[in-house]
Amino acid sequence: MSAESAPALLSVRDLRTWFFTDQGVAKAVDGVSFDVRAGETLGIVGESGCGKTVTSLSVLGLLPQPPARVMEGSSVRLRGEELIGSGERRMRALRGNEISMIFQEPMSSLNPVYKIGGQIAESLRLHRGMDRKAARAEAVRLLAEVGLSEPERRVDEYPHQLSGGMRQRVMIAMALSCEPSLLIADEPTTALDVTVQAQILELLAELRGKFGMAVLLITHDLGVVAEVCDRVVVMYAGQIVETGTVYDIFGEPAHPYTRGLLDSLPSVEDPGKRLDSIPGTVPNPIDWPTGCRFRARCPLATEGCELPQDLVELGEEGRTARCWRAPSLVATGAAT
Amino acid sequence: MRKVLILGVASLTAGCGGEGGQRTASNDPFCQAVLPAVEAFMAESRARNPTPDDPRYGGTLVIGSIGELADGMNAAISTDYSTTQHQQFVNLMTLIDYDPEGNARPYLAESWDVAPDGTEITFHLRRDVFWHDGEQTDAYDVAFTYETVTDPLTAYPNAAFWDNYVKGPNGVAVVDDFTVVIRLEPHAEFLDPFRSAAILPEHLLGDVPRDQLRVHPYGTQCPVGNGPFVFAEHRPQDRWLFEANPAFPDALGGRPFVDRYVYRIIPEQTTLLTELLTENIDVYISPGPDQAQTIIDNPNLELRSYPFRNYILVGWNSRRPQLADARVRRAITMGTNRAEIVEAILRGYGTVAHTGVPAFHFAHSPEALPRLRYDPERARALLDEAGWRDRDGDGVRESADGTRLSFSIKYNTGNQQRQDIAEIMQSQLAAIGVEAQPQVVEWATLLQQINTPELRDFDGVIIGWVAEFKVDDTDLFHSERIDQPYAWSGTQNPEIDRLLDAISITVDRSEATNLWLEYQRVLIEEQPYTYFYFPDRLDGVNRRVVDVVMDARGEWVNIKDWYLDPSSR
Amino acid sequence: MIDRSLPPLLSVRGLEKHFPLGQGMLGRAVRHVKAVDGVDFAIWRGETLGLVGESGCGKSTTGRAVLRLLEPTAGEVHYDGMDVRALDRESLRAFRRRAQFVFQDPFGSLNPRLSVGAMLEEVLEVHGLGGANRRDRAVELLELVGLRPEHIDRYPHEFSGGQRQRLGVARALSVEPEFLVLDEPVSALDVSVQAQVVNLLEDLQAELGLTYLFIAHDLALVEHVSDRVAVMYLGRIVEIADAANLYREPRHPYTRALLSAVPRPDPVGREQRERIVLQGDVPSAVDPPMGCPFHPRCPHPAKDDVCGSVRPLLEGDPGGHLAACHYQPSGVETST
Amino acid sequence: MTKYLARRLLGAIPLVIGIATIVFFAVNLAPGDPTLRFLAPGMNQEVIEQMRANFGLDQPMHIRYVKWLGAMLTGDFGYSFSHSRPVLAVLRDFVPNTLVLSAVALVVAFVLGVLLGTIQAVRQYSKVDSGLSVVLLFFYSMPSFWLALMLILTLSLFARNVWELPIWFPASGMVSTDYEFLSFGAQLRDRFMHLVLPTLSLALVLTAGIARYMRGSMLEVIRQDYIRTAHAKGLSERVVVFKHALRNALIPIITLVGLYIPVLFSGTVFIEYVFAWPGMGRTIYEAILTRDYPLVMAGSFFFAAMVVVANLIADVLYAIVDPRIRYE
Amino acid sequence: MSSDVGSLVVEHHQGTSRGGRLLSAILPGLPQLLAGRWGVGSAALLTWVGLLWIVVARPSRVASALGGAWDEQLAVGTLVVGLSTAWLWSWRDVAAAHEVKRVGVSVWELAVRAFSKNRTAVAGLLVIVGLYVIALLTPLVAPYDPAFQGDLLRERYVSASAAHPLGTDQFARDVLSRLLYGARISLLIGFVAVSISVTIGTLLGAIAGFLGGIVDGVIMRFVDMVISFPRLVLLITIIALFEPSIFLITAVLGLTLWPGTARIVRGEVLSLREREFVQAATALGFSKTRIILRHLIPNALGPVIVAATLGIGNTIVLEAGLSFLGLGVQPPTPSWGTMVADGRNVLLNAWWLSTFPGLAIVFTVLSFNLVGDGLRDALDPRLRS
Repeated sequence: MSAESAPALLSVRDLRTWFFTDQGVAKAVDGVSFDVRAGETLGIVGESGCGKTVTSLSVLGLLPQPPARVMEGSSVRLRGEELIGSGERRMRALRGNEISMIFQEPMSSLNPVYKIGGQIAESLRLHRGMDRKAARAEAVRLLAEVGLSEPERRVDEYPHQLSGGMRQRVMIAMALSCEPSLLIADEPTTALDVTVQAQILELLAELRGKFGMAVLLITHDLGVVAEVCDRVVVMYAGQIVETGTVYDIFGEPAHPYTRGLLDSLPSVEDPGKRLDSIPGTVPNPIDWPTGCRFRARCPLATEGCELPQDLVELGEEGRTARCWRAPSLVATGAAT
Repeated sequence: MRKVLILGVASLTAGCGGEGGQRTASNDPFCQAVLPAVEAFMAESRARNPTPDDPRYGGTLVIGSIGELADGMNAAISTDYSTTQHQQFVNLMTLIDYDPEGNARPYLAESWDVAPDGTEITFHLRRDVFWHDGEQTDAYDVAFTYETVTDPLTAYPNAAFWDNYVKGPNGVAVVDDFTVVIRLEPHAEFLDPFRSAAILPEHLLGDVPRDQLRVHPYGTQCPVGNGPFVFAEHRPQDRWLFEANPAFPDALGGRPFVDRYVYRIIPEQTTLLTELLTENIDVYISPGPDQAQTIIDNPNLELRSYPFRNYILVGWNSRRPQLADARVRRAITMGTNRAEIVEAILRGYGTVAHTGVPAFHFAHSPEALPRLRYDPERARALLDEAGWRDRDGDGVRESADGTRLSFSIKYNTGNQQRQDIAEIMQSQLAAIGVEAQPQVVEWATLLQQINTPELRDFDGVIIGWVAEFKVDDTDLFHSERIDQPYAWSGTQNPEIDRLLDAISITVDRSEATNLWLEYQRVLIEEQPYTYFYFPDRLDGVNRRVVDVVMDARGEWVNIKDWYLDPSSR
Repeated sequence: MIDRSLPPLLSVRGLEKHFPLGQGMLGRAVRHVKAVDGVDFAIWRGETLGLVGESGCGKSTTGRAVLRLLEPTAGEVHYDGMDVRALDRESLRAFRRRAQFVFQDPFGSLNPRLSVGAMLEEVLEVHGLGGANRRDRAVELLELVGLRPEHIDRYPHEFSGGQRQRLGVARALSVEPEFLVLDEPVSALDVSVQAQVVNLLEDLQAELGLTYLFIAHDLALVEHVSDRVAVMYLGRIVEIADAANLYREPRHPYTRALLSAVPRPDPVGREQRERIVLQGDVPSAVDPPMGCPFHPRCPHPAKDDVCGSVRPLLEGDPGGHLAACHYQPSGVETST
Repeated sequence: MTKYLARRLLGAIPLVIGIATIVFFAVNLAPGDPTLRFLAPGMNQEVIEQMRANFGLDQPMHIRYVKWLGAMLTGDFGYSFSHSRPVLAVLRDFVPNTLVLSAVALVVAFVLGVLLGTIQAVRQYSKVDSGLSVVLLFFYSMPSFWLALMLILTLSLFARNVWELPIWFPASGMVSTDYEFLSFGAQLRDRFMHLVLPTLSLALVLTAGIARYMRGSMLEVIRQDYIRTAHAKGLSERVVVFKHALRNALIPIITLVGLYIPVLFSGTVFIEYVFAWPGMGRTIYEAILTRDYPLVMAGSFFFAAMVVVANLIADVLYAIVDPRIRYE
Repeated sequence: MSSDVGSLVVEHHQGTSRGGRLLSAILPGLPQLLAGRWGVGSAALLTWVGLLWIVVARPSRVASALGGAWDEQLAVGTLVVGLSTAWLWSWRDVAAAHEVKRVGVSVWELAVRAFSKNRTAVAGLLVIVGLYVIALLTPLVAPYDPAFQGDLLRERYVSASAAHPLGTDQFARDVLSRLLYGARISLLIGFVAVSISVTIGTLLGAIAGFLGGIVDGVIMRFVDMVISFPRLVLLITIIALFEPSIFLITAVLGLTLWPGTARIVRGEVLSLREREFVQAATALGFSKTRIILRHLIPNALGPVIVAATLGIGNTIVLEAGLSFLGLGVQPPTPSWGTMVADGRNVLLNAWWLSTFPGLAIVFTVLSFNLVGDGLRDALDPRLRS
């Protein structure tokens, strides 16, 4: 893949999205930077509460403000155009058109009181200016495209008449209706059974090839990341802790957190082997620890970790880790 | 969907009641048969008697009142005051009526003769009175009405009017089409029933079984009268609409001045007052004394006040040991400042009562009677004398055997003035060592408690009477009636019995006056009731209504002579 | 260790649980959801039986029906020689001291109004356990599941998901049972926390000699914790075997598809990986297909009319690898 | 659907009979009877007995109950004592008036409530939100007769006599006395003017409740995933709120139709009384006071039946708004 | 978002010195006010100053009340308790300001915190508490005996003056005093009626919801019946036909209100029954009674409390409505409803008679509704943002 040389489609710099609540300020996303290049699949992976979903919603400006606020200095550029502060009208023109999104819960992401055809057509009429008839025909075509049988009939059905997998296909059809250049998929398969997950992942891969769009995949499932992503961003406590290609991350994890995650999974080779868990719990976003935020749970923590950590470049371009010991960890190839 | 809903409502709104206009066709077969005849006769009469060219003719008069004309124009079943007024003066006619001094004068009956022995009255009817459907009003109608109201099957509530009359087939005889004879035992005020009971059309109601009269559509759906106003429409709980009767005899004044007369039912007094003030109604029947000032203050309105026929009293149950002694009852009366109460509660619109003989009555002469004026000192002395003293120092007197001079005063729910009286009495009687506890009871329950002879579950009760022109206390105080509903007080006084008997048969007024005075003296001594006051009747009237006469006879006495100031129409 | 020569601790035969659906004219149910539709299995003392399947296959209902949290519609449940379905109120209470349940949802399974201490002490009080020092016993239980004594006065909402799941375990253990039904005990938890709880469960099993029925949809996890594994599909067990056998040589086409659909956290060679993607969705349990319930989606090349008409029995080697398929790969003897 | 509705109607019969039975015994066990209304001096016991017989009250209560129930089931509600007419005729006079009043009030209350509730939800915790809350609650907290009197004094009396405004509303009745002589347009206007104060008094009280539910419902809906989906499509706030959120938020509100009908009917007792509106609420109140048993019972029956019908309407609306619901 | 929020909330009080204690000893609440805690501060200060004023301004009344009727003694008791509570609370609050307690925070406490952020609701609560306190203190506070009639000829319908701050009525009685005594009746009726209905409704609703089946069917059909009938008509029917005593009115109001509560509780219980902690209780062998009383009802109580708060307001309004129809509390006992209803005929010339009790009703009911709304928001996490 020639991903490296292509200019960034989406460029996020120092994104900070904070929530101002009664209890205090939750710094859900606290200085996140990454690029999505045209045509690639970038995975953002992390546990719940790490800020991955807030990141994706911030890109589209979909967070309710207040309590959320995208802090000054944050920057989100689409093909060089700054989106933060570009105004609601401009964002509306982009949403569902240039950038579209699918969500975790296919059960609840479709409006239960409208027919699915109408819901797909809505985007087409808004962004493509199609009339009712043309939009409907296009909706039928899109439903066929995402592999729904009998699209002519399905188009007049309500969401509750479809299974979870079918609904996620409808969501995908809706997201693709205006042929976006970027698709943000927020845990698109988490709520689905494995066999259906396999179907959806296959469909996404197929459509991505066909439409040539970039995909920003947000998930907590390391297996899914390993299956479909080109590059990976690992998040922890509102920050990126590691970036790299999917092979780097899984083959040679540089950050102790990434390693811990991988070690928590039951081993395929030795199913009976005792799991290595990460002790403790994710800290509270209102009160992140100072210094390395993973320090309290890190088996390798020593003196020096109480200092704030920056992302450290590790060799190739785009390979970074937020750990001052990462270079030496990678160098020794210490995979515990 | 939403559009349909709103349209549906709109059409409902527009649809109902849209019938408007003329006599509402009730779908009852009786009404279906009768109303076209009325329509035809009225059209014919209008053509025959065109409205005179006089600016006083025309316009719609609106009267507002809190109550429905209960039971409508069927004179044989109703007792309601406003209703009977409409029967007497609006839609129907009585044989005679009273002049302002209370003397009988001809109305439907042109003249009458009384047999020398006082056992027969012969009425000669007018020959120019027609029922509104064109039938002439004749002696058969009178006979029918008399038979109906005296028939027990009818259960006419005022059947007692006819106590001294002969009932059954011998009671009445039709001499010719316009002459009818009524037989009776000689007694005082024997003409009064013919003033109060309106004549009903025999040709329409003659076939109706008497016990079914109450549910007959005649009363509220299509009354056919012979009076100055023709029934046009009745919307229950909303309004009655009457129109001027073009066929009303010229000798009696001809057709009324107003074209239409609307009686509106508005149960809430504040609303009524607002409607009077905003000139949506012309007359507000009987506003409360507290509303009087507002009416006086409005230059367009006039407050009419005049002595009336009702009085308020506190009846004492002399069967109770605390109240058995007349001295105690007199003391209670003297311990109550009735003059102050009249001033305070009625704002001066009323007079203190000493007996139940009202101002319009020929025997009314309070100055000739001893009066129990407010005098707490004498009241205390009287109680002491009767053996009621405060023996334990709690402020309430006891008898020698320890009975406390404590009793309840009951009154019915929803009556502000009675509630006021009870509360003031409680406060004033406490000052003479008498404990009176106001107790409010729902109206029907209260009536049951006091009227049921076996029960008589009360000590004192505040109640009001509307007296007829013929005043008769027999039911209240005669010891023969002790087992009848109205013997509340349980009075058994041979002197009273004797006087009541004498009064009831004394026809001569000057002779009767003496008996009345004697009776009242005994009554004041006995004090079965503490008579409170005769409230004045109040009415709010818009000044655009001219020539209004209102007095003890009622509001509607000369409604046919009212006219609306032409400039206001 | 596990001694299969003894009679099993729990044996289940022909278990059915049907839920009424809607109401007919006279208030009688016309149709039923056949959530569990004839399930047989046995668990021996000290072992862990894993029960896997996709959502709606009836695995949770099975777990509940076994402990009579739901009254079974039909079938037999024998626990240590007792007929569980015949227990009266008193003996049922006694049974519940021996067999306990751990729930999936760490948020819904704890009474939000009771503090941890109150919750545990109540159980002890009801069963007359812990003597005068119930609070001490409660503290002990907390320590047993890896929580600290000072947690005793806290309320459920003050705990993280993993901690709450520990509380659920502590509550189940408070009556000192010998058998636990674990219903998706870790599926709501993050990966790293999952590993903690799984380790705890394994430690407790070793320490207290517990027997587990482990219900989950995560195949890798089930492989990790189970001695034997049963796979359910549409209210029936389609395959049951030793964990190692089942994962190495799945015999039922559904098991095979399921295993191949699991994304693996290893990107190396992902393009070459062969994956069986099933078509369509799981049919409705109201009206399950005739014959083999899996036949409408079955990719087996030999699928034929028999599959659509004859219900295959659970059969296989006497050694314990049983599958309900007319076309099992190795020539196996038919066991009645 | 039809079958479902038929079943619901059948199921409602015991409910309606039950209510009428409770009322029957409450009314009949109470002291006093309808003849007491005819208090007149000298009215003796015989007249009262005859009157009772004329009313059909001379039989023991249980026999009257059985007779009444039997007659009612055949559609015969008997004669009203106080109106001296068949009860059905009385109902025919009053029921439409009450229905007009309550239907208009219901529509006004719902339109206002839904609108204001939506505004409050969309602007949660803003000044508009809390301001509307307090204002609506203010009306909600008023005894309705008091509100009615205040409206009469301000919008009728003071508006005409004191402030001399060009528009003031009549304080009572359904139409003016000269209604028959008005043109059709003027008649419509006249009816409208007479409707304003009564419906406002009835509706303002309900509006607060509806707005409150609507706010809650809307708040829940706008947190739903499909609202986020709608935003993600690039739809404007207005479209998202009024197309995607409103219809979903209305679903739970529909239940209120059924719940508010009894409340509304309770309100009509006061409102019809104050505004002299010839309707059922006032009639049944007066019937209770005069112990007009047949009318009280029939009125209760009517109220109960209307509630049943309203609930059925709510069910039908439910099915229309929410495609997930199919009655079988 | 945060899994551990509850335990992190820590009381941040301004640490105070000896000066604070001294201040608190003289004027409880002032130190808190100075620290910017206007709510608790003003409440304590108002209580202190207000109650002290009674003692200073009406020493003889207080003294005679000590040996007076039970309601007078209750008033003195309230006075003493109120004074000491305000003083002690402030003292301890100041003294304990620097201590930070760190124990579990229950869901109730969380709700209290959420509630206390809602200013209008807190204001409503203060009004209600104030009303109940005043109602208890009435014998000490009211300028006149509510039944005392002045000079009927000169002091009737007197508008506001120094002697009668809210004027007099048709018997020259003091409207303010009657308003104060009326508060007792109205608040009592509301409170007792709602207590009756909440108790019955909660129990029956919980039983119906948890047991289901025939029990549920019977209870809920009855509930349907009562709920689908206009309540007022039922009330009128019963009250009009029997004697309208306070007891009857309260009982009938209470006995017709419970079906709503029962329905709410049943709904809650039905959803709670599916919650796993209830299944866990079954799995642990708990008896049905225990599950209902200890696990279901406490969790279903949130909406019940809301309904009860709103119900008190409703009941007060309804009692006023009954008074309007002449079926409310009967004179001379003053209830607000009776006062409004009685005064309405003189609205045009003695507006104060009906207006002040009317406003009292509106503001009281408004307060109850604000509190109810606040509680709803505080107890229902779905409505929080």
